[in-house]
Amino acid sequence: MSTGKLDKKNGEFAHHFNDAEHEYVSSKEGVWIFLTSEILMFGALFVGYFIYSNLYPEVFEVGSQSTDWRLGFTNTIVLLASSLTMALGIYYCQKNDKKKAVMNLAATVVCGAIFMIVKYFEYSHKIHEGWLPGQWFHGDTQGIENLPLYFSFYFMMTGLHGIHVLAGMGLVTWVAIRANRGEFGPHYYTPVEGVGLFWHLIDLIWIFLFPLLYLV
Amino acid sequence: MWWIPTAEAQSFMPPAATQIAENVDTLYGFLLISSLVSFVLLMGSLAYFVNKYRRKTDSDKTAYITHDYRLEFLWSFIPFVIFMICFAWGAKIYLDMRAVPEAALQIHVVAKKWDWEFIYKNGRKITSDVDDEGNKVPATMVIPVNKPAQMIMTSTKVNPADKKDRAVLHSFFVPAFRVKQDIVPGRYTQLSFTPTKEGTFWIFCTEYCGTGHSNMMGRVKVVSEQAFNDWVIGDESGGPKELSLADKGKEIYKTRACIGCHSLNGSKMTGPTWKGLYGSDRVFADGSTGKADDNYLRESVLNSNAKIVKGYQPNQMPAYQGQLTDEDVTAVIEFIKSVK
Amino acid sequence: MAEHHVIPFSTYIKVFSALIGLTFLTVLTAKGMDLSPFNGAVAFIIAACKAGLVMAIFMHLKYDAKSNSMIIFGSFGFVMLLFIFCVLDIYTRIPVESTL
Amino acid sequence: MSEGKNYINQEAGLMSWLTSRDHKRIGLLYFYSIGFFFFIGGVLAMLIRTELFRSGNLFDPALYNRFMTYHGVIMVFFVIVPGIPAILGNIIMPLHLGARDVAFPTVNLMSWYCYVGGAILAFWSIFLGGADTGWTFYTPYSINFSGANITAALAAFVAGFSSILTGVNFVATVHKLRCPGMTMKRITLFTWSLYATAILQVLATPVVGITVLLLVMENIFGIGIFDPEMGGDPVLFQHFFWFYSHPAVYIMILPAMGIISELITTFSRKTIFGYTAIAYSSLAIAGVSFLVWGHHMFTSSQSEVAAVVFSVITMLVGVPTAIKTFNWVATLYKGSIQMQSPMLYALGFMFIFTIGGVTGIFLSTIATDIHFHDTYFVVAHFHYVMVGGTLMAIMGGAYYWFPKITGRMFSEPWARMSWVFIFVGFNVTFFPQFVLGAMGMPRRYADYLPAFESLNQISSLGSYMIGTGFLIALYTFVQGAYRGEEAGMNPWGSKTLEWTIPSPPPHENFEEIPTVTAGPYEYR
Repeated sequence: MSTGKLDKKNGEFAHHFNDAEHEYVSSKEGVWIFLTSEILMFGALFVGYFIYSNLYPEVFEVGSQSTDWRLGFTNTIVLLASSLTMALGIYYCQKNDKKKAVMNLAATVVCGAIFMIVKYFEYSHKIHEGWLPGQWFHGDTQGIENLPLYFSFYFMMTGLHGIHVLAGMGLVTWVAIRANRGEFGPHYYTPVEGVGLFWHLIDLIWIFLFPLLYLV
Repeated sequence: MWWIPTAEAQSFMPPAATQIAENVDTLYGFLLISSLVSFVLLMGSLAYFVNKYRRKTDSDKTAYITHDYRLEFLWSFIPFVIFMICFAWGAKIYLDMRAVPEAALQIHVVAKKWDWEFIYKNGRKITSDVDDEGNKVPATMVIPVNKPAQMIMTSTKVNPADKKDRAVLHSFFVPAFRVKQDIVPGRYTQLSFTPTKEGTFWIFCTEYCGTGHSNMMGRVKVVSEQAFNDWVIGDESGGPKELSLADKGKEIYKTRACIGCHSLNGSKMTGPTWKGLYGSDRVFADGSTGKADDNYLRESVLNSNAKIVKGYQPNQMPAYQGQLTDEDVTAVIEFIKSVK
Repeated sequence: MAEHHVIPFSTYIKVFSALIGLTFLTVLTAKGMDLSPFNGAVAFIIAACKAGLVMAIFMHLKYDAKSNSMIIFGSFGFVMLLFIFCVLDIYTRIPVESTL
Repeated sequence: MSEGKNYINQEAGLMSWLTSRDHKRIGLLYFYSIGFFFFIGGVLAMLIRTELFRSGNLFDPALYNRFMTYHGVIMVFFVIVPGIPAILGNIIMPLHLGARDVAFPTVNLMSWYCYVGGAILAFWSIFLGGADTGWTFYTPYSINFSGANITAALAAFVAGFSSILTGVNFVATVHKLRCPGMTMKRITLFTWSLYATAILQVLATPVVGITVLLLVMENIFGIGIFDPEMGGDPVLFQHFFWFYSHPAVYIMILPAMGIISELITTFSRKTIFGYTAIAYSSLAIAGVSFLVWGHHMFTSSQSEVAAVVFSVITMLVGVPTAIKTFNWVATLYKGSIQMQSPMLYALGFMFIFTIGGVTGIFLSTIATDIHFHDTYFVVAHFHYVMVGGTLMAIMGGAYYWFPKITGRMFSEPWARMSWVFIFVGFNVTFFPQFVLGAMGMPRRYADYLPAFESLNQISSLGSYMIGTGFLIALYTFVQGAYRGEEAGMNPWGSKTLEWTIPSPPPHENFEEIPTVTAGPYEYR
């Protein structure tokens, strides 16, 4: 068993691959396959959302009025921007521009943080109003039966998404640190690419969550 | 053993007591024979090959046969056709089974942890009963023979105000009728059948519903139309009676689901038996002891989790706080006193 | 490692602008116009367009091995299956009412 | 690579095992942990049968329900689902592909730690009083705000991650790590079946993940998505649950079918009949299995239309399954059959699985299923498929690859004895349950009518027989691993790649990556 770290930047690769390109392609495919299971996990929640919003249209209509679309809109822009910086982070790795790559990755983390801060204000407002999921709901039901269901979905979907954002921030920080150490270059940026895919998926999910929870 | 007199489920398939059940049995017979034939064919050829082509020397050469598309097509296509026949046949019977007959006798089935309750349109309510020895007699629904009956079923919990308790899934299963339907809290499901034989048949709960699941049995008594009419009239002529306090307690025992968990004959169920309970010494789960006096019984009825008898699970019994009036509780305690 | 296709900087910026534009569009259609009963559908289609852009460019699917596109679209297919069969049940149920 | 070094003695010390990224070592780690759980699940099974020996209650029904629940949870989530892929798949599949390891060795190790994490949660839930929901966690019964339900559901969630990670790993490995010349038409049928399984694991497991997560939230916050009191639909829970749990049945049985293909060819020394058909039928089963989950819900109050649709699609799954069985039998034709113990297991599998398969048709035909649903008929059916099928295959595979994994040979007479006990015991245990089910005895009953007693007693006796059989098998393994004769490179005369390297294999598997020029079963 080989001890010591492989110098992957200069073309070394793990013993069970044929060459570095082989490792890159395989790793990327692995990430994609993992993303499919993420999609199915969120997919089930979306399916639940669609079914219940059809069963109880007024619940979701009144419920979505509790969200402030301007905050959601801000967050959408922030996440889109973070996706851009993430993509640029990879771009600068490919261009072997360490400084700009690190800067872009750091910007991604900052955008993630802004997203979470906005989320924090949204959550605290809802908690303050008593708009909590299910049994904990103690706000005004406005005479609508099962109104808490909307908030169950709201908190489950944004909560799970938020956890992914936090995890993504951690991962991006990790690759940013590694990038700062100069571990990546045009010939080796697999972790940045993989983390990037994960981050874009988070963006992707938000793209669907935004209209569903804030606009419809 | 309270069930022996009516243990109907003795043969390989229970007696078929509806036309649908007979149709199901015909299909079942077809499936049984065709699967037996294919099983014997397959295992027969397997045994034959294993026996005939046993390795003789260590350098045996074998035939190099990679595939035969005609053969493979055949043994994909023939099962496919058989499966489709099974499907169509089964679906046909199923749709007949689910069709609601005209002018069916509607009976409301209320399932709760862990007992059945049958309510007729005239308001007559049937619950479990106890016989003279204190043994439980399962709730017995009476229906006329050769007349369609429709069950309209739902599940409830004893105390709607109890936030922790839930009305759960149950399933209404009469083996003799070959019908089964889950009972879902929060809505109604339906099931219908037209019995063609008189007799008493078991109702089982077949959706797992907790500790008392296996005790949740009921019965269907199919009687002649004349007998059914007499039974209905017999009830209506009875009129309201003035009940003693202990008798009122017994009514509560039967109708408020106490009977699902507390026996009167000393046998252990989900909850402790009521036989000889009053005045007995109790040992609780936390090791403390006490006497089963009026105050203890009152507390246990209203808030069962306050003191759990050793050997029993907490959180099994709904709190009857707000469910029973003070007089009701007194009646229950009087009834417990009477069970010696 | 062999050189990979590097998507030019300008493309990233163009795609980003398009995404922002579509975000404005979705807010505009939902809040500014009354398209009901198509509100949901319009919002969903716009979201799908945005998702397509992100996947094709930001996630490099356009220039990547076809197998990766298949993997990801396959997963959408399976979400659809879950949806279709659940809906098949829920919208063909015949409600039963109490007659007491 | 120095002489005499293999993956077992490459490095010493507990830490070298716990941090190993060698697929063979991880496979063994899984073997020990899954074996441990299998023991617990088996003891629970015998406790269940002991309770059911007599009509009346030996154990408290509340305790019985916990036995029943943990038997299900442990056997499904911690034994049979990970069983073949994580033990034999891990050890053998890279060898079959001519690879040095799986695609992501670190992820592989992570998946084992996820498994251990799930296992710890499962134990923790026992100490919190134990869940009594049944392994299906049906709402609303499972909503009672107890810590045991929360941890038991979380255990399934975490173990699910282990399954997903294994799946991701295997799909990527099959796609990317085939040795030169190893086209998709030349990989072994075991690998094909693992590939189909891995796809199922990746696509189905996340749905049950989110479902049990919602259940956890239901128990903590009462979010009401599956709670009728808050407007939720408990039947939707069943849809979500079975969207995973039906494919999960194929996660259990597909790799077993793969093992059987290997055993049949090796021990009849003959090329497989209909390689393409068997390989594609694995994929067909995997695909169709996503469309049939509603047959678990024929009586659940789902609509009649849905029931009919699910029934017809269920029938379609029968076809590829039948194809496989016929092809195996056809492979025996004009072979040179050697009745070694792995082959006995393979033939036992065919016997039991065929019974399991044909009774499956009884259950996919709606009218008869209405009667059999949730009775012992169903219990017997899925034990015939999952235990008789998967466990027989695991045992057959374990004996078959035992010399490769340990480098030593087990004792054949003892192995045969274990087969007799397991095979006979199995049929004695579960065949009477078909009759019980037809008579109408519902499942998950702690107590039953006296009319059912005699058959239940036969069944209980059989379960002790199975237990004895597994103890004998355990003895055979231990005895073989320490005292067995040196097995040599290829004791069975098999043609697949793992038999071209020393036993036990070296850490790197292949001195030099092989180049393949023909299919895996070239017995000419």
